[in-house]
Amino acid sequence: MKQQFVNNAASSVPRVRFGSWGGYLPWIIAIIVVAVLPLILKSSHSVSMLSQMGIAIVFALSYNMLLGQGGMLSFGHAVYFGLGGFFAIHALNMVGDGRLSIPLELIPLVGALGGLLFAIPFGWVSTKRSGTSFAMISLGLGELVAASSLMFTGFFGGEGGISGNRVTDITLLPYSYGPAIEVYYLIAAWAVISAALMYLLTQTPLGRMANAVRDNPERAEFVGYNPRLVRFFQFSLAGLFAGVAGGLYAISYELLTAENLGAVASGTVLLATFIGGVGYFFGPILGAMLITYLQTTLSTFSEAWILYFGLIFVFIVMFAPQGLAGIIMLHRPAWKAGLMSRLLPSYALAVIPVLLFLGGVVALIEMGYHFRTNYDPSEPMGLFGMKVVVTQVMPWIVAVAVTLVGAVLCRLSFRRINAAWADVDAILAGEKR
Amino acid sequence: MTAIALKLTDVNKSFGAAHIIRGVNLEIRKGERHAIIGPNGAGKSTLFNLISGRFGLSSGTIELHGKPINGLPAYEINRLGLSRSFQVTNLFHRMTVIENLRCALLWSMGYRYSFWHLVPRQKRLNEEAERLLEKIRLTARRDVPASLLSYAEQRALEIGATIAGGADVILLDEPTAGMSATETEQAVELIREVTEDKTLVMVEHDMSVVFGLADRVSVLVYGQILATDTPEGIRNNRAVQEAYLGTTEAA
Amino acid sequence: MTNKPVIKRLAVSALAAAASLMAVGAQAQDTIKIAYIEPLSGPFANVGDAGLKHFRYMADRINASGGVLGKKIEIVPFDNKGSPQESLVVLRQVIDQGINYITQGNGSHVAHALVDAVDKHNSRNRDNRVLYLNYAAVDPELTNNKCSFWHFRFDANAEMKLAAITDYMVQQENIKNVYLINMDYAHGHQVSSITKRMLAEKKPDIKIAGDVFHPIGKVKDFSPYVMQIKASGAETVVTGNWGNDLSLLVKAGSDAGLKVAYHSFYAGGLGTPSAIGAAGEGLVHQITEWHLDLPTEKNLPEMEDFAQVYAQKYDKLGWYYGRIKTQMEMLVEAMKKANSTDPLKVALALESMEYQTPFGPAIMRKDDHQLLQTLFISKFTKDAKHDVENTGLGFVTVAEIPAEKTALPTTCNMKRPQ
Amino acid sequence: MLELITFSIINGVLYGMLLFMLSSGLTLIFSMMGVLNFAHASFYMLGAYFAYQISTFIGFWPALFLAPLGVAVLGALVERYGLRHVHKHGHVAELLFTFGLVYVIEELVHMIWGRMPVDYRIPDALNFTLFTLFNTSFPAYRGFMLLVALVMFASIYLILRKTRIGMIVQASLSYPEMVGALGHNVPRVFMGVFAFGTGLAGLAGVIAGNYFITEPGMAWAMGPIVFVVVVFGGLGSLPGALIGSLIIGIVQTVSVAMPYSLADALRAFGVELTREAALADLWFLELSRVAPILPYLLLVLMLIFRPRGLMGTRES
Repeated sequence: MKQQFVNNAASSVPRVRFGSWGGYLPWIIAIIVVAVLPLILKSSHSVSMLSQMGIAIVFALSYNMLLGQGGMLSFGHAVYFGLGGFFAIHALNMVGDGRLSIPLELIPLVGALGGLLFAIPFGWVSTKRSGTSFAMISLGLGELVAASSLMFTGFFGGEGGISGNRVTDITLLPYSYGPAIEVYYLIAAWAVISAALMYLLTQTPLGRMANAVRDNPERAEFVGYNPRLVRFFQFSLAGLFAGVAGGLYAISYELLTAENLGAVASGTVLLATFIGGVGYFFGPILGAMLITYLQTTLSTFSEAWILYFGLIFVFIVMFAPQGLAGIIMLHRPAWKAGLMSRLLPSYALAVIPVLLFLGGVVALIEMGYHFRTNYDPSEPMGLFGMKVVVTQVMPWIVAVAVTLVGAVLCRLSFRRINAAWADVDAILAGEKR
Repeated sequence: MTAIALKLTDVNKSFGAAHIIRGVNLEIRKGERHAIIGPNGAGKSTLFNLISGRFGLSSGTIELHGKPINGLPAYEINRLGLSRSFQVTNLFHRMTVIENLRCALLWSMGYRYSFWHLVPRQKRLNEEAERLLEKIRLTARRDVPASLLSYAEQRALEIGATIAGGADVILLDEPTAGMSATETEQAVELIREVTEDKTLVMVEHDMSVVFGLADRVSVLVYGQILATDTPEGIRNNRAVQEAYLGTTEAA
Repeated sequence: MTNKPVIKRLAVSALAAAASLMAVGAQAQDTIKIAYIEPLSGPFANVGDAGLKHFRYMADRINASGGVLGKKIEIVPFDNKGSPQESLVVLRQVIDQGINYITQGNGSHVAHALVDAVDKHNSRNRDNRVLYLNYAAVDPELTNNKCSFWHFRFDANAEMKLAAITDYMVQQENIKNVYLINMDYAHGHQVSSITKRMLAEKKPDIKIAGDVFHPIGKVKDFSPYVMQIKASGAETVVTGNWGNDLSLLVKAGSDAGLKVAYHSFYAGGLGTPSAIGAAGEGLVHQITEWHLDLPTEKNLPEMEDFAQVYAQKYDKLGWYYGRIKTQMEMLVEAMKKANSTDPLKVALALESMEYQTPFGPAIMRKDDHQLLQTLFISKFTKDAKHDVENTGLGFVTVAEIPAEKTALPTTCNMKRPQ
Repeated sequence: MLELITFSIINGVLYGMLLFMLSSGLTLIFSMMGVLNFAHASFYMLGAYFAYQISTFIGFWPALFLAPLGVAVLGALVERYGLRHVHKHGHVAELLFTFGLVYVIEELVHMIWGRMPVDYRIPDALNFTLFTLFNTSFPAYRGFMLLVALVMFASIYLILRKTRIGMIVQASLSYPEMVGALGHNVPRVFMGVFAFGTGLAGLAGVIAGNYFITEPGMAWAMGPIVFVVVVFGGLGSLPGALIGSLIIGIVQTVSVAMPYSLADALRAFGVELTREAALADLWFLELSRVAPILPYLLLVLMLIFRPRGLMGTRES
């Protein structure tokens, strides 16, 4: 293990773009989109999904401050999310019975304080090491806090957790924050503010040195910086923003339990951030939106949503370690040079084979689940609008055939895509007109 | 007697059984350009690593401007005004050239661990970085990631990062290794220009560079200083010739 | 850069993957949906699965006899993995799908989360309210200072059950020192504190030989706890454990040759009898409103057939939750009386309803929505008529407590909707 | 009281040996390929399910050999078509690959065997009382588990120390490039070691599956504790894994049997604390309730003060 183990992550994670998205355009667009979305997606399901996306985005961005920006692979980041949430919900209860008077809009700040308060001691201990040791300490601390939360029932409320009521009569704006739409706008506002602050942090000396320490901790020492302190400050700030996300969770769900600190929550945010793309600031935003969509919407229609989530993750790790953001940014040079027109025909050609292949795989998985977990497998099940009886052999043969045909067609069409990309690269490199 | 910038008193270093540095005593005068030469494996790089705090000493003391620095971590030594470059390019390989230079400037310009200043808005910092970029002639490669630079460009950036912090004692570890004649020419001019009022300690194999730049030269063989003299003195020193060529050359 | 062609070739499929996963719409029918929120995965999946089969059997029977108000009843299962957090996520999905009735029972910690969430939801959205029918969460708080107009409990709470158990224990001469072992959450702590209080009141010379808690659903090997029970010299164990936490405890006890009398709430079903096996002869007691020998003891042939049909067609573990039958039949009654499926009207019709069950009257108390029904303490013995989980043993009633005698005072003053 | 202690120790040793069976494969894989196989507990689960499936057809004893073999073959395929492909993206990508594998394997088990626990029972041949001490009976199956664990430790130790393959594995341990230069097909050695490591986890699954409950959640239950053992014992050291497993096994089992709290200890010194005292939660916290966090406490302390672990050869 000649080099720090996480540093190898750096080789698989492309560099972070600064300023290339310069100007305020992206932020203005974000604010407009966030304001308009609930007017388009009106149903209460969509509003609650969007609120969850807001929380997931803040949490994933705070996680990327560790992995993407600072090169620190943590398996216990949910600790600061959960603790921030517990501080917020206790504050809510104190506001409820008059011992405290904080307007609801500022409760996430209490969450931030909670996250920071624990990120400092735990950060000081874990940033003493880097690479695998750091990852293992973070795993150990995560499990330690999750397990001990069942013992200190005063603060954590044991298995039942702590519940609160967000409808307090102390608010800055004239809203009760009872109905879901008002909560959505509060979360959206905090999400935009936190994302902007986290983006600005990447432009500060600490942010830059966090990247420097990620790339080469030794050289950072020779330009006067103590790598451990850089990691420690970055870790503490990441804990602060995780606490904000926890505070928003407390407002949205009004219940915090030991689960919010546990390994599953830490694992999910890691997967979401990596799928999104750790190398780009907006990567975790994509990852958070995808995971929330899978968790809230797809899970109502398919029991196999976690399998899809796992498969997508393994697929991304194997073929596109830069994540979704990486795939998008891959097209940027071609886009800039107006060469997309060369790529689109080959992409269009590939869409049908890919849909066939994925359709076959999804059918096999859904039928497998229906057969195993449904109480009466012979009951026909809805699949792509058709009625299918899984206890017969025919649907299985069709599904396997579709998958195989799809795979073969994919292989053919991908050759076309590679050829198209070969031209584009050649042109970009100036060899060919 | 001119002030002593760097003083090594019987410095020893061994890795397990291998005794690499065997009692080195060396004094580098303030403002002097001092070259250290010697056959491969003599311990030159190890000596640099000991001075810059990358390795701990087995015994002996190192003083910078009279203040003992052995045992201090590298970043504290750097803050006291000693900056070094690396024989094997050791940069922030995934950050652009300008960002490498800016990171090298941050501490010396007092930003420390600030998360409230916006780097793009710091006028003085950016001007200084652009000036440095000019000096090392990498303006054309400003926004290219360090890993994509050519070998010579990386060596130039290595020098740029070393001098960026405004340290008064500069350690350069084979700055012109692997460079073509013209590139070496430019590098020597750059080194001369930037170390004008500074103390320079350089490890170098290219004798033309050594004799062109150095005020004094020390010869390190098997972890010991064989001789320290002016370039002329070293050229005619019998013991040095023996160590280098193995036989007494017919003068 | 890694080899470019591979990345580009698959770039498209990653984007297409997201597109093709767009969901297929679910079809809506004109049925009365009841959301069944229980663990269908994780350590308590078997308990959740058994309960689901009970509700499906009742729904099929009701629909076979014409449904209610011309509509069919549909049980919609949701997996909450036994967690309060997941239950809130599930509750959102339930509300979004326009379902107005939810039922749950495994885990008072989940029950508290649901009651709290249902209360808040109903106060904030007058148009689609939700009614929560609790068939097994026995934390007394739910019908005392944490009671709610929108929560009805069809199972005797822990205090009522323990009052009956301690009355019975006090009459047994051989009970000298009692060992308490419970799951480490609200329910477990209540069983422990109430039992200690009641035994101290009713028979102070009974000694408490131990009072231990263990994490929920995590302990796979109970032998360390069995060792403690042996070391304490207790001859009786009182436990509120359920599901695997009860089966594994009793299994570890019989493995280590532990000879103690178990007084429990739930030893009679869902795999625990087969875990006990022959070693439990004459030692294991439970308190329930139903057990397989009851129809024969009260000679009610139609209830024999009822249980027979269930065991053959739905779940060979056998009919266990007698109160689910009462709950579903009272709900249908209330809907007919209110002639509507609107939760408010049905709730008003349900409270203070007196319903005749085959084993005596069941009264839904108006001031705390707690159902009073006849309770039976039964013993695991060879001379039972019906074999339970082909262990060669069954349950025989040793004590019967009529409905009104199970009543205890309540501190509930619920906020009633205008 | 003596009886309580002796049996707690015996159970502790048993649980420790089980942890060892699980962690030995992980230590081998880590020291060999520098990969922390997060999916190791999932292969343990697959071992239990394979054994259940095989034993329903041809009985427990053939399953004892076929199930681990099946898991090993699966491990080889995973390494060949998955890990090897990801290797060039660096160690984090490999670790994340195995992390994603945990989700995929758990869901596939849901799909094939369902969410409910499966009825994988102890074979009747072993379902009797081996001996009775202080009128507590010790089931024979636990003796069998102890035996299998010891045989496993001995065989791994011998293979590594005495045989030629062991030598190649040892060599590839520190200098894979050199071993490659000497003409050994290092990728195949890697695949072999990964298969062998996952096979060991499979064997642990076969043994523990019927002792505990075989259900899809068993991977998550054992996952973190295995990492504690491996890191605590020292990354890359087999004896370290053995000692680490025994320490953690005994500490956890004994502490579960000790329902005493700090308040009890103080009472021994005549200091009486009431429930209302400050930090009541802390004083009245029984050791048995603290048991679940002890392994992680040990892990964090070890990582801070001695990152190499008990007998680790090098910092990870």
